[in-house]
Amino acid sequence: MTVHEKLSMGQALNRALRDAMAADPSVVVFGEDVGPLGGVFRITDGLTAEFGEDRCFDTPLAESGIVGVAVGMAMNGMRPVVEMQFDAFAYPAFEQIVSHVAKMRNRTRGKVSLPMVIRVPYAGGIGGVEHHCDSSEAYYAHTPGLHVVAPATPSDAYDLLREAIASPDPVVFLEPKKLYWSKEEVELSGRPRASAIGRAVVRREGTDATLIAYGPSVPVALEAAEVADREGRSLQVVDLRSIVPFDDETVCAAVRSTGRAVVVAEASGFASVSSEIAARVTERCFHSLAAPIRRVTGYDIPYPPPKLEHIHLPNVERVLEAVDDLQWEDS
Amino acid sequence: MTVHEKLSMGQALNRALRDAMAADPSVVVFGEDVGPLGGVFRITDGLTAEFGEDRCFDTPLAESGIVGVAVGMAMNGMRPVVEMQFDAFAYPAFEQIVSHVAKMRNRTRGKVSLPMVIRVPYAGGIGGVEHHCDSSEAYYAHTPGLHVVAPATPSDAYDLLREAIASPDPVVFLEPKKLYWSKEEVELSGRPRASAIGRAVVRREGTDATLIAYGPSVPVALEAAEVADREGRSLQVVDLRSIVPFDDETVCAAVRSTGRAVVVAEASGFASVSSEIAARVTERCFHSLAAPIRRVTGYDIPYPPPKLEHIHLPNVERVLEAVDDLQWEDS
Amino acid sequence: MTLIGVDGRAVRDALPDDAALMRALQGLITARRLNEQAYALVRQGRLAVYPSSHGQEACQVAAAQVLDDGDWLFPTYRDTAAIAERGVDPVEALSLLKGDWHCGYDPYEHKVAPHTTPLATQLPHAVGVAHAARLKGEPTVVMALCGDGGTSEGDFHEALNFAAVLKAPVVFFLQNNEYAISVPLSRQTAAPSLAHKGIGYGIKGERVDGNDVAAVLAVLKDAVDRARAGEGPQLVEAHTYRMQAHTNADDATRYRTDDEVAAWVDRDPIVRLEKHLRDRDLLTDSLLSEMREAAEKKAASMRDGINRDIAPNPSDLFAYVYATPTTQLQEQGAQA
Amino acid sequence: MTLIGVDGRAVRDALPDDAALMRALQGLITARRLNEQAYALVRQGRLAVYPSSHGQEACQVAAAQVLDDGDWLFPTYRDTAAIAERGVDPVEALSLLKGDWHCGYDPYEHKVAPHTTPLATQLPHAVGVAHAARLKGEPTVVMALCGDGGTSEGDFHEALNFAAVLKAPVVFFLQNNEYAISVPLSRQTAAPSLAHKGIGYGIKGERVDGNDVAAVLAVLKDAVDRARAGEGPQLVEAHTYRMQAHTNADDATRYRTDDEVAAWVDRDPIVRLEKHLRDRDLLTDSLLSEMREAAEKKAASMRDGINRDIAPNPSDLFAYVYATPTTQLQEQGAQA
Ligand SMILES: Cc1ncc(C[n+]2csc(CCOP(=O)(O)OP(=O)(O)O)c2C)c(N)n1
Ligand SMILES: Cc1ncc(C[n+]2csc(CCOP(=O)(O)OP(=O)(O)O)c2C)c(N)n1
Ligand SMILES: [Mg+2]
Ligand SMILES: [Mg+2]
Repeated sequence: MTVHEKLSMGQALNRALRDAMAADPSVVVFGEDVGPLGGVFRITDGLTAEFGEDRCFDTPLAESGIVGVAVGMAMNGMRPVVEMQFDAFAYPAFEQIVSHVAKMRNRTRGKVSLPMVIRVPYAGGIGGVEHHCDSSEAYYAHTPGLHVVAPATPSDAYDLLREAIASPDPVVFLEPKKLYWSKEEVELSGRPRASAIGRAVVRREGTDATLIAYGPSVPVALEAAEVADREGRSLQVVDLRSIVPFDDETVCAAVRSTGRAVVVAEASGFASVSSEIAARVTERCFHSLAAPIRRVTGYDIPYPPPKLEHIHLPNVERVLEAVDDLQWEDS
Repeated sequence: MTVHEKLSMGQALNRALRDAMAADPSVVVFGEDVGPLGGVFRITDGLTAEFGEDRCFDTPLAESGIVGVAVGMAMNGMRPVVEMQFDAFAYPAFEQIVSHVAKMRNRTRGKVSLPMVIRVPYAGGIGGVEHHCDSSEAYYAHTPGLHVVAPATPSDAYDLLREAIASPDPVVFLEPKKLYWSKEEVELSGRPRASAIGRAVVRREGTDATLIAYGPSVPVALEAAEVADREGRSLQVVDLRSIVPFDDETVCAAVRSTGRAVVVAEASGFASVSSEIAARVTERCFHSLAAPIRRVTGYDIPYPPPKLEHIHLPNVERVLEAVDDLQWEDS
Repeated sequence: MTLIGVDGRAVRDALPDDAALMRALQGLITARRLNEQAYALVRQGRLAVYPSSHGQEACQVAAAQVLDDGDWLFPTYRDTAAIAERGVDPVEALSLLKGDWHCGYDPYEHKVAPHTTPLATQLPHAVGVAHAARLKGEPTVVMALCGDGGTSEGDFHEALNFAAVLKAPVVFFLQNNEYAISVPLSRQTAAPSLAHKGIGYGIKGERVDGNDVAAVLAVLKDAVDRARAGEGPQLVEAHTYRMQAHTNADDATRYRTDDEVAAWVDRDPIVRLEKHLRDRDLLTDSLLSEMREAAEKKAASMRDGINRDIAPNPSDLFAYVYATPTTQLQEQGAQA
Repeated sequence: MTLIGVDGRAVRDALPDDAALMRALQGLITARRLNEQAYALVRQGRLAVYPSSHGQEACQVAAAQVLDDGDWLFPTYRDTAAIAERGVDPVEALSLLKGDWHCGYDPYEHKVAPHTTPLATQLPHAVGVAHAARLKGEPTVVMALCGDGGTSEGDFHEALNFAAVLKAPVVFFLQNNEYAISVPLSRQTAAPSLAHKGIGYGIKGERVDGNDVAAVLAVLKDAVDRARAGEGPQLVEAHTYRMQAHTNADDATRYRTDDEVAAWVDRDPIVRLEKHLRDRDLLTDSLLSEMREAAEKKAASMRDGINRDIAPNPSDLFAYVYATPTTQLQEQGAQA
């Protein structure tokens, strides 16, 4: 039975975990403070009460251990969903993620698969202190063997998380912290829906230029398009949703339709996912491009302290400036 | 007194360490097996004997500890040069590198600087088993606050390492394993020479297209240029030497001079340094480009087992195919 | 170990001398006042967040007071009171939590490392500072703070092991306040105590009543002395309790009862020491109000400093990433 | 603990039964033969590298023989002999070291995890497998192997702590062979023994003579039984010695003397057990040659298998990165 409910992204994620746990007894949730507390962002709220301590439990404070134990549990028939409390606190687990989570299937020629999800509350915009606002997607996206996704809406959060949990591949699930409280009407069928992993979506049609964004930058891109519209410029917005696998088809079709593109992402630009988008779209669409693809990203600096984060984060103004820069006179 | 000596890259690195230790008593070398054994690649050969156990010592087997202790020693007046035994074995130190090594200066507004070098024997082509051949430069290059360099010749190895040790900033020093045994006449003045960090160099002049490479891919690019030359095509080769800081000036001037470019790098291509090069050069040189910048990189797969690595690694054939692809008919 | 019981009576000899106890009381009163002031500033929206050491002041004060000038302190996010006791201006110490800059003080001025947030990562740094000092022949001891939760991290293990092998003069001081956010110690470890964690490294471990400042001072002093004498690293576990929520953003009622918290009110470190000093006629009403005034003055200056609210300089974002900004950062800074 | 001395005499009661000892001898002889054969294959250029367990065969054999079919073994790069003793075809087990593929066997077939190279990283996996089994109500015990050097890694710490808190049925079996490549144990830890490392987690630690297969069998069997009975994780340190260089690529003369190595020849695990069984008239020349023949047959089959040298399939590189290759990988695979 399908119901519609107005949910925040955080609530949608919580609902996805509950529905997945109810549907499949092999789904287990663990990490730091995910039990009685329900996680510092309450994404796991109520799960221990509903499913018991064996299904949702607090662990010792050690991220490499959390991910490593999840690897073992996945090897032995479980579907672990683990939480890293904040982006930068996943770094202690980096070796486990890169050397094992990403490689186990390949290492064993498919004999051992690791159906596990690493949830990472990520990126900035919430006034968090140092180490609480890193955009770490490039580290994961550069590592073959991981799926890397980032929802931008409550509906996608629900669908992507259900799909990630059901996936035979490990998924790094990036939850834009600043969107946890954003609300939307969500359709809940209790079942995983059509695949969103690997599929970008055009969030807004437009003809003059294409904005390519994901996760926390999607609302920024949409707002920029809104403002541009008022100024008489029609911007298309593509939401990647899935960084790996990357949806070349949708993205390239969009860019070819406008001939101009700006990538918007919070992470520092150097050697990043936004570099990749610019490079691969240019490779594929060079002769359709009237101008080079511009990137509006975080600067190549450590994430700023709360009082200065607004300077670092892509905003409407910077996006529109980049759009202006797309050498209109050339076309 | 300046002398010239024919040295392998490994010997040049060893010489750089010795000269730096002799010149500055605050330089200390430590890591796994760097003492009496001289390191598994013998880069630290003889240092304990020459400078004593306080200056070059073996540590417990723990990379996060090694880097973390180096941070503390650098805070307290030393210039630590630590060795990670192989690329993938630096991952346990990832949190220390990203959250501290890269951020300490910024965190303290310049009060605390970390003059330290993290040496990483890196990349493939030596028939190493799993975890011994990772090209991990993207992880470091994406992290603001680190300098990331990779020599391609014994002379550069000597100069870059001397400069890295003398630098007030932390340097991730990537040593292409397969070039350890490559030899060259090296000029040894005993003093650090003119700056190579931040400066790319044109290794070969050419007019038809520019190959951009660094570290282990430089010889591949040079060989490709040699072969192309015989086939009547003139290829220019740029050796970055320094990934961060990036030398936009030299690279862009080179690409503008030919109007075509291919980036060659061993690392998997997705969200990599090669993505960055393609993206940033396109942004800066779009109207000088006759074709999109092509990338010849490792595939988006875990590093292959020894018997299959030749398939993964960029080679002359793949480079020349990419050059052929640069749509000559369009120009 | 306990030296002064909850009733204020000395349970053993070998108390720190009277001056040390009076100094400790001043420290406790100031630390408590700073904790309260910081909490108030959070409520007023002047600080983004504050992890309070309310209840743990005996540990905070003792950790700072046992050190010589040449020693180093390595604090966590919860140890602002210890940082202040060491001499750092509280306004500078609160920069991180106010959101102005990551570290607001010069770590070299008072030999206090930046507040560290990624758990246990400061411990190898502490070992490095200590080892460098030893190589240079300096008599430095490093006091490295860590919580009960932090002991589970790999860096805790690596740091203790390095320290033991290098015989580095570090005192690892664990404030076991029974919780890591919501996770109780029983889910953190199955060890008989955190002090037992030294054994696997060949490090001597001690337990101490963390709400008895006399005992904490004595045990830490002894540990510092031994480290300085070349006996290698020391491990001290203080059993204490976090009286407030993890931070203002936390809801402690989700994982502990009011009764549990109430039981610790009786063990308050300040009440205990006050009683003791009054019983021994060392503390008078007028001395106490002098102490409170001194604390009040510090709190007021902190409040004023925080309220002054000078906007941080955006160009700082680009100035300190490297010793010399790259051309790229110069461009980006100009654009921002 | 030692059960059979270097002279072959039983120093205590409670030996494993005769059949177990005979089975162990067969295991030792086979393991030694495989080690020798692999080394020869390296010299012939048929294997890229081989980290030999020559001298450590008692540990290798016992670790496999104490397990039930439903149990799991988590080996390191040095534990090929244990993997083979568990039933994996040595040719498949050597895939990694030959360079054909990372893991050449199906880990589920004999419940043997892939050889792990990044030190100590297999230990949390072992805990996870054990914990999952416990949740499913299965009586699985996991035998997790680790070297002396590996104990210094953060993952060792995190794994032991998780296991203790979760009461996971894991036996952490440390082969202390005195070196981590060139680094001697004294530079690895200042602990009285590696078995002491259990204390900080609330885990029982045992030491055993690693060249006495009877003792290793007894101690590991006991540990496995206790883990299976719900007593939580166990830690066993076997003191042994790596008779050959770290791998063929290593030059052990740089860090240890011939005399040191020679002293261990007398403690050879095979000689000792042979003596013992002969003294007790359990072993005859003909039984011994049967055993050697069986080992020879295995070695020959391994040699043949390795020499057969079927080229690995390049398309495998793209087929297993994900359950379904991405379109990008399909393109790349087509191009390669
Ligand atoms: C590596 C890392 N993981 C997770 C966190 C998030 N976190 C902040 S404080 C905390 C609990 C720490 O508990 P404890 O060490 O006992 O110190 P306390 O807060 O009680 O002083 C957690 C999980 C972190 N800061 N660093
Ligand atoms: C994380 C990591 N760091 C470094 C290495 C390189 N390395 C391989 S074996 C080895 C020594 C291991 O010693 P030990 O644990 O005692 O095992 P042994 O080789 O003696 O069996 C080292 C340093 C590695 N494999 N993994
Ligand atoms: Mg605590
Ligand atoms: Mg060893």
